[in-house]
Amino acid sequence: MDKVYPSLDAAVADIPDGASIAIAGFFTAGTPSPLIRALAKRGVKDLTIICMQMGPGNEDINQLIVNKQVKKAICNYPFYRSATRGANSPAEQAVRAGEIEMEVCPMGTFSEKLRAAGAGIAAFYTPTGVGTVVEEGKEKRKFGDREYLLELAIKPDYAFVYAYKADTIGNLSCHKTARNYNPEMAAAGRITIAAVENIVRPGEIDGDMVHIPGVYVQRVVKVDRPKYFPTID
Amino acid sequence: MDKVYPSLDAAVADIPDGASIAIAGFFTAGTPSPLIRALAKRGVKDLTIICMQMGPGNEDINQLIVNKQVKKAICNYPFYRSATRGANSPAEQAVRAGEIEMEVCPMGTFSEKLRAAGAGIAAFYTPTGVGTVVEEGKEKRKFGDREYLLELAIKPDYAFVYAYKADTIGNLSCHKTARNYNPEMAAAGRITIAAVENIVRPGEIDGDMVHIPGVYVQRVVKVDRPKYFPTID
Amino acid sequence: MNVTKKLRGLSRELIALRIANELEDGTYVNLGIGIPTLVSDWIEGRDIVLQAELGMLNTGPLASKDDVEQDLINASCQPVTELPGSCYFSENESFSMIRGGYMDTAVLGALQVSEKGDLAGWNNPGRGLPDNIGNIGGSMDLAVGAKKVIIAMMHVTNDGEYKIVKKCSYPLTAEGVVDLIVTDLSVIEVTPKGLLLREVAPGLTAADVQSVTEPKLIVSPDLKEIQF
Amino acid sequence: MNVTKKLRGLSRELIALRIANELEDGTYVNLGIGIPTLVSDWIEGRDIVLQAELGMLNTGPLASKDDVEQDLINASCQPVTELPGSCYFSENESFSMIRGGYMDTAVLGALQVSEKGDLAGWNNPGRGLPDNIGNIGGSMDLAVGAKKVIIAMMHVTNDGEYKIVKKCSYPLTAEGVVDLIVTDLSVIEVTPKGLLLREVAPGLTAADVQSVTEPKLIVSPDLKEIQF
Repeated sequence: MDKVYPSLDAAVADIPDGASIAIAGFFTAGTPSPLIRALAKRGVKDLTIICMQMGPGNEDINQLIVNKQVKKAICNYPFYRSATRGANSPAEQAVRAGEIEMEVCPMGTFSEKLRAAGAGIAAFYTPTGVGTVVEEGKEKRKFGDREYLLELAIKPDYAFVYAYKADTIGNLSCHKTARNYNPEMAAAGRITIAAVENIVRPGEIDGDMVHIPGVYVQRVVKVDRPKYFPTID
Repeated sequence: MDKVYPSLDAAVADIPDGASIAIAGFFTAGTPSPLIRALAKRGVKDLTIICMQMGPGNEDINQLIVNKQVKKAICNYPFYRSATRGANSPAEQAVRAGEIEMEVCPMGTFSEKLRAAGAGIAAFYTPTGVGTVVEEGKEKRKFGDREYLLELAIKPDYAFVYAYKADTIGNLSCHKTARNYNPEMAAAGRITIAAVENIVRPGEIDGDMVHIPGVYVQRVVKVDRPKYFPTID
Repeated sequence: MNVTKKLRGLSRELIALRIANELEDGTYVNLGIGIPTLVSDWIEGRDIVLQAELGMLNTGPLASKDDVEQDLINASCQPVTELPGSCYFSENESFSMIRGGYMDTAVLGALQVSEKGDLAGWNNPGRGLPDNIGNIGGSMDLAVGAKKVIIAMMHVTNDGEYKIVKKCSYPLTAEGVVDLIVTDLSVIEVTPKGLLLREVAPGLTAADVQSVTEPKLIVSPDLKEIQF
Repeated sequence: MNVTKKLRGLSRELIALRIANELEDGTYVNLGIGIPTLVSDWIEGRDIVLQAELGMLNTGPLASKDDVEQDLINASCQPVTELPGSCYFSENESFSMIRGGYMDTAVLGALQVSEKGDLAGWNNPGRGLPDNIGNIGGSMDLAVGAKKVIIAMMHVTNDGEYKIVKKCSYPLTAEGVVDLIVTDLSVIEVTPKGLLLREVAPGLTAADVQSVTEPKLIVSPDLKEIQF
């Protein structure tokens, strides 16, 4: 069950036009940028991308936007915090121009929708968003004395994840805050592709240190991780 | 934020009559038996216990049953597999005699109901149990072309968990299959009490090896772990 | 509906072997309690990953007495060993995997299987527990979650009653989930048109198997003896 | 509703200090972006655990340039340090904690707060994005999940408009969630009867604060100057 792919290009070679792709990473932490670049190089179109944001540490997303590869984005904190920086970003410009459809979720709801898909849960009731624009078009229901919204699972065709270390059968171990969206997106993707800094043999990661069990990961590719200097967005 | 309690008795001293208590452990793995014994010693009554089973590795539960401390049990695999051993167990006898109320959930639904409570999710739709006795009295709903049941969160007053190692601020690290129900039950309990084999200072557990973040754990107590020899139930 | 005829078929071990041969390399498999557990004896060294419900992937062979660790068991409470690449997670994560469709195959025992692939396995009314009470365990989640469900069981009960039935009389585990039934007497595939008899135990005929099976079997044009 | 009067009040740093004094030892706290982040400068050495939304507890002080790790940041994308007892988990687990009620206090910024404790903070229509589009981030989950919500903000906008209003005109983050508002000019508690003015910045009167606050304030009989 060797899941190692020889190159980034090979790892993304079958992604078709119209695919939905969850992309992990929280600003500079745990972002599988090399996979995004490989996707930009392939030039497939009409993509739906599901990612936290399209700003700091995730600037590679903008190449997809500039290439007009993206039809829709589902995010929770899509833009730069700074209105000025945002106004200069291709992603925000494309949304303003109506060139890409944008859906925004609360941050907790966003990952819970992905977690639900990976866990075979069709939908769940969360208190987040009641009384806000988030509730538009959604069922609202009382449990006990509190109101909740019904939120549906999101099942992406692919997930791009990042890990500090992988073994050849896809077990992944993450480093500090780079874990973030990676475990739940790995479980959600029908095909999950992991960009990793180190590949070791099975048995070389302590079984209690595996943050993403190999069953969720279909492809592993070694990358030289791009270095970011984190700075407030 | 020192959460270490000096004794098992002190750790369970405030549990009142009528409390609901989630008890982790999967057969011999990761069962907080010493806390169950302390509870039996206290003699509080009308308890609702939420645990996988009342058989191998969890025989201490039977002391609660014999003491008539249990009003209700919520389990997923309550009895010995062997009908003969079951017929001799106080738990099964009490259920047969109608002395304790018993609710049985599918194993995945069971922990998902606890996970939901800890995660602030009121309810969720699972495909498990459709077309079986489990669906009785529950909402059934179609998402896509598949039917799902609405299952509600279970929020216990207390959770008893077990860990191989704890630091004094409640971060817990588990060992192999002893993790099982511990993380989700720790999050679900209003008050979570951890019986642990080793207590170390903060910083002495690698932050990537913490399986149960300290925020979920209110009390930590060191125990000499009872030894079990696992054997098919 | 007591079935009078007694037929000689495969041992439990050979049922397990036939199922092992059905499993594909490169797949993830969960083995239930009973005959299914025996499948693990036949796949050592193959590229098949076993999952244990309590939270382990790459579950290894049973531990010998010296290696027993109480924190390293399978879902049947048997001490097991690690393999290279074994990893651990919570029971909740384990069932996320199961419901989420990550088990290629679940091998389960059964009390009854219907011609529509309904499975009844968790509750034997003969045990005399109160209604709706019994050991559901992971069976319902596995039955609905696994991509393929293979049933491992004896063809009839100890009392000679049908286990492959028109309609299950015992409480269901799940509706319409069974793909393949492997018994001591036969290999039967559940198809939209009904039960397809594909293989019979050495020395038996289709008529023999039909005689201990309540619903009408479709006999495969390629009917053959079970081979290993 | 342009508010003409300009009042001199606390700096952003002193707003943060006043909030730090409000936090109790032995509690878990999440600090939002903006003024709330500054609270961390005032609690070093205290028994308060900070949570970072991306998946960290016991978040330490900001890292100096030499210590920067791109995999060790806070939810504002600032490099941070570890403390003894720091631990990591997924973003999903982080929000399980938040929605599950494990944050004793969330300190958040705001664009508007209503007299009923409604909070509007995620979407400034002035930015000119399409309707319902903006950076929700973790604000909605924190607002409904935290046991106590403290707002840290300037009392009026840069243009001198009310931020404490009868009814929010900006898109809501959550309804009726705010417990305490700390501004450059005042400390105001949201009570079932309305907004209770508890403290005023040095040199100001209750009337001064009322003049820049749209809803009618209830003046505490114990009204005092903000103290540190």
